[in-house]
Amino acid sequence: LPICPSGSVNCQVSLGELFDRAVKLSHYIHFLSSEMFNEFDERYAQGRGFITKAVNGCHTASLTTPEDKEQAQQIHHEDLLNLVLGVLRSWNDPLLHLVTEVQRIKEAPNTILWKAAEIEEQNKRLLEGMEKIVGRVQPGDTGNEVYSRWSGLPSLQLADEDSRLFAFYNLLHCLRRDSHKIDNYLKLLKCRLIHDSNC
Amino acid sequence: QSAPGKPEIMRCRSPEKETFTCWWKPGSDGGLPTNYTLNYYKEGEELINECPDYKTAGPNSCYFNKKHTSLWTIYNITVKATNRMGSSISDPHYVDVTYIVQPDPPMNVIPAVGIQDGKPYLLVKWSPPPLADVRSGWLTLIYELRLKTEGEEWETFLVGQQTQYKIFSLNPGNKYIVQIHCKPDHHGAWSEWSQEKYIQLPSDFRMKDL
Amino acid sequence: QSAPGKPEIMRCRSPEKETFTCWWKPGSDGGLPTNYTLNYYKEGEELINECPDYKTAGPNSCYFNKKHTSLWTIYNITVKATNRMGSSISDPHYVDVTYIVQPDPPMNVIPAVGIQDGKPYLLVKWSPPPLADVRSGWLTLIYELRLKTEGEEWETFLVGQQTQYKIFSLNPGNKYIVQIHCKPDHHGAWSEWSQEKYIQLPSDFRMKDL
Repeated sequence: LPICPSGSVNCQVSLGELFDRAVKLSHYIHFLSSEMFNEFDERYAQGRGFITKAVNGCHTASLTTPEDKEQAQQIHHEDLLNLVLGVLRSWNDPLLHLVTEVQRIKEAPNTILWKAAEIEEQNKRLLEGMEKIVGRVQPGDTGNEVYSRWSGLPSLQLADEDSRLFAFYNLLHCLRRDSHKIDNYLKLLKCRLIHDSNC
Repeated sequence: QSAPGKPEIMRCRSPEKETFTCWWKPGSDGGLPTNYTLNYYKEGEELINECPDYKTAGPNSCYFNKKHTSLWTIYNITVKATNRMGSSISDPHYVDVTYIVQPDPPMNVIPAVGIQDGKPYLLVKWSPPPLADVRSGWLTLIYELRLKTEGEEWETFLVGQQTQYKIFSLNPGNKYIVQIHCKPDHHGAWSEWSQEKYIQLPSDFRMKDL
Repeated sequence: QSAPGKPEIMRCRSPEKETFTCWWKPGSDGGLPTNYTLNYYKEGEELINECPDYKTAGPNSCYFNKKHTSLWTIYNITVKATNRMGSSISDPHYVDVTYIVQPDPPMNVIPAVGIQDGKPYLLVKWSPPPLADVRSGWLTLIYELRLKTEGEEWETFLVGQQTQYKIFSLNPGNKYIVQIHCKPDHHGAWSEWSQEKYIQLPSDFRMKDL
């Protein structure tokens, strides 16, 4: 059991433990997102050439995130933490709708339905953890609630099946990409802040 | 008749890092009908909350479902006993959910006999308990295997993350008992041992026996 | 004599998630001197770029150094073959560097014999491939270890992120061969296996042997 100094009021989870748990959770969320994308791709996207159309970007493209090691290492850790928060917040709404809309896909397998619900839940849990970490690293700074609005719900409900399936494909492709970014940035931040860049 | 004695929070456990339960032992009831309330607050918060569910986990318990379970904070939990003559409060019990994970036992334990370089060995296979996804590393489990012949001492093997294990240097003709248990790789407690499984090693080994 | 045949982009690989290389296979050259240009554009960009470096990775290749390598963005790559009679363009090849990482094999693999509770075990240690920046956390590698005695089947152990591993279930007196390979924690391909390393287990174990 965590040893809280007797009489101490504020016995708390250390920053190192918070990062350990956040990284384990971001790893799990990306693992699920990848599996969900692969399953959807195999079952619904074969031969439809969706990848060629998926290049028009994700709803989080407005959040300028580092795209190589040098950029990721040059950005200040507080800015990177806030970026991670921004990307996570940007996914709250689409994940909520994904859980309901996925059930309307023809013969959507349980494995996809379960993953959509699990990711939505774990994403909220990771957001809670990141707010705790940011609160610890930047006490007092309420931080600007940066996030990117999602307006993709109508496209998930289109009558034309091909367009609707492409909308799902693009959303899952973006979820796989963004959850990988978050996982990568958190592993970087953990090494930098907890292990002095010597993981 | 008197005020109730001090209750004691005995144990809290999470089976899969997603929910948890705490149990307490009542003190003396002072000869009067006594009721118990569990209160908790989270690290850095002023708000005092009451137990969300006294029923699910049976008497003298409080069950925290997913919505009430946070991985990011330490819970400060107390139990208060109250009767007509007064009340008394337990010592605070601190809970960090990651530290109280005790998984359910492994399943489908299957021992089989094999032969390598002419020597017999026991190959035991099993599967993890059916709980949060272990494949992805969200909950990494390590295993221990124990083995003995009837009436002997157990011999224990630390297996690591594998879900199978080979045991050499066995005595042909013996009947062995095998059990496995598991634990999260960092914090938490060993599960109960799995059901006992028996395997009889043939007395003399010729290839055709297998 | 005729226009060249269609070239084909065969493979793209990044050894450390910081640079990458693509290779193509020329089509027929139509009996004339033919030259090749690789063009690409990145997702969301109109600008068509040419291969920054045709030399570094040898013939029929294009090497993208750190400055020209971005993650989490799709490269649309084509190769054009041109000779006096005309030209022909390959099918487009879509690449996100995140998914083409194949590290070099691990290094300094050192097996050693140890004893714990009177039981022999093999402790294998290694280091990550030098190009991979695991220290900063930019790249996280997982490892697999395989082990066998001469003439037997390999037995593989998923090790996770550590760079050492203990193996208990062993046959005293045997000579074992050990190899390790690695892969990024999520996407990409396993490296080649490391060089074979040999270790002889003493046949009977007494404390003084070690």
